[in-house]
Amino acid sequence: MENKLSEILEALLLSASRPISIDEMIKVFEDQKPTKEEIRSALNQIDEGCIERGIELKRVASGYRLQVKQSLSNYVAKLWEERPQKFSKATLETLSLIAYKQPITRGEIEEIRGVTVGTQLMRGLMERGWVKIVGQRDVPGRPSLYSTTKEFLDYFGLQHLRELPELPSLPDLDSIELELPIEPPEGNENPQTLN
Amino acid sequence: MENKLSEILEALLLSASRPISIDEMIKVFEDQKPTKEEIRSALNQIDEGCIERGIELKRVASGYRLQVKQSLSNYVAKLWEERPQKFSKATLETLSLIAYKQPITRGEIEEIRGVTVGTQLMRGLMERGWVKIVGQRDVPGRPSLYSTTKEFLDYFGLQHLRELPELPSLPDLDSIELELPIEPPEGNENPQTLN
Amino acid sequence: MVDTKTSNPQKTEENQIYPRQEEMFLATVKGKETVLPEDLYVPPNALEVLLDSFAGPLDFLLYLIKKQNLDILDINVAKITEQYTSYIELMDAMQVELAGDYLVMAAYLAELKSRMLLPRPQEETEEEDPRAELIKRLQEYQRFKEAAERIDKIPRLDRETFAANAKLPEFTTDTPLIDIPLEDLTFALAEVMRRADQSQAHLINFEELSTRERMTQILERMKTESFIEFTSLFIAKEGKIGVVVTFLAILELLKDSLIEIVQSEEFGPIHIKGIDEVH
Repeated sequence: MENKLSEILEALLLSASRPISIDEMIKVFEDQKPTKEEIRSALNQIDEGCIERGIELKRVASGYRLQVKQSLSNYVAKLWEERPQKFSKATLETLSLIAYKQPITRGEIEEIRGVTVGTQLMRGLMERGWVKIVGQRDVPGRPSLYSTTKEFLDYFGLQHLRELPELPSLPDLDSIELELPIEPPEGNENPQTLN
Repeated sequence: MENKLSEILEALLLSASRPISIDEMIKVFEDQKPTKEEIRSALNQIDEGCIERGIELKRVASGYRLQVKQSLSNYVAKLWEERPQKFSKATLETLSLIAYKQPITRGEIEEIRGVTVGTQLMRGLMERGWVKIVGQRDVPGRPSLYSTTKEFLDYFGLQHLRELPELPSLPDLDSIELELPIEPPEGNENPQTLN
Repeated sequence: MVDTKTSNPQKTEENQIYPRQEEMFLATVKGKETVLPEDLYVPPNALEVLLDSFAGPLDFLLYLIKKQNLDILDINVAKITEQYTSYIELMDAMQVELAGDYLVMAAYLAELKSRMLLPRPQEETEEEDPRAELIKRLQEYQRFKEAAERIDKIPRLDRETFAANAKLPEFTTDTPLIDIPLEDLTFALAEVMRRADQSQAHLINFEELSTRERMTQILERMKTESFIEFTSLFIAKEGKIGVVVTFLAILELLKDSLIEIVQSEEFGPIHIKGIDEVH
């Protein structure tokens, strides 16, 4: 193998914005697939190398991830404060599509918006805590499905998604509503606690 | 200082999801601000440490970023969920006209391309942050002048406009000039000052 | 260029200057057969993808010139004009909606052709070659067409270059967040939908948001429990509507192939599970 296993794994861990399982790591290799043990030992190597670095390897339920050391959080927070908190039209549109159409993939968002959605934009929404990955669509490429979070609802002072404002009338809305099987009436005396 | 400078900088680079400049790095420190030289030497240290790692330090237009080593990108691409959207010919041609001939108006782009440039296309380029309006040409209608941004260079991993691939020269220009009278198209002939 | 999308034997044509193409039956339009003009080298199946594969009339002209193996400097305006117009006519006959730019170019070429036909004083022939402008335009366009192709090859973010990011540590900032009024979110979506509607490509069904919310909740639960008993998804205190919402959410997830419904034995408990557990 030309590249060291630990190098490849570090590249994988730092390029995905979610934890990666050992199975997923193995899948990336075409031939000469490493064994689980080899992966584990390479992960150990990465872990040891982190002592002198700003990051550390963490094992979580769905796999491994590299994260910035908690002891450095002050610096990161500062960087965050310096960063202008601007919400572009693109961000708002993306956020609204996720809110109203969740769970939705990035590709689907792009298709509707007609423009590409940058990784940075998606990461921004996730770092902000408003959007999270809830699964992967079972199609080639296994694209991540995005949904809004509780923090998103909190921020906008909502308890439930259904409290989002109704969309301004769209030409097709009426016909669509006819197709909907059941429309729970608002203000029903049997309030749904969907939480 | 408790934490090594290089550790802190690595943490910043890996948490920003955008390139960061040396000035931004310095701002993060409250007291005992490191000098630019100290920052540079710590960045060098990170860079050297990358030899055995899956990532590399890259300098782009708006600062530094850590990125997956080019040689490992095919592993990462496999993990990547969705194929990145391809740019249409129209987008690429418009983008390259703006890049090489900036500042340029939409009318001038249309003249060279021989097609109407859709509002959607320009909007998409601006939304991605690759193109911005830098002024108005002082002619009737005061059309907007477009230029590329630092983010555009960042996206393509460049520091300066002059690193763009060379613009193909007009083939056989001399021989045509002998044969044909050349009418200088408005202000198009003067050499571009690419920063 | 369009080569990937066309299957005609272009390679054999490429070396000939004026290859002749058999007349081809294309389609029946308005009751009469449409045929491809003899010297039009555009493969018939390229017609449908024309608007997608060419960046505009100049791009298309360059293609025609290249097909004739000619240098831009040697173009025969009359010939090119004929080809170009027959192509445009064909598109018209096939009721392919043509961008106005192609028609503008057709008019321009026709005018050029007629100027070429006008007798010119001999000594000024060179000076007044009406082709000059067209040639300049083609050359200028070609430069940027090539530049665009070169730019397309530069390694770019998310395609060849992947930025490295680690998970952020926990932290709080005291920077006040910018307020986004809730309506802005709705307006933003309305705006997207309006645009999507204009390009008439998508029709979005707006299911009840509570169903969407429930879908998200089920997916979340499946992150920790990969196997969930069907009945445990229903919460009695939510009442009938809660049951319906949950049921709709399950159907929706099933439709999207995000879950599977399994039953290990007849009349046994029904379980839902993820399609592919990554663990």
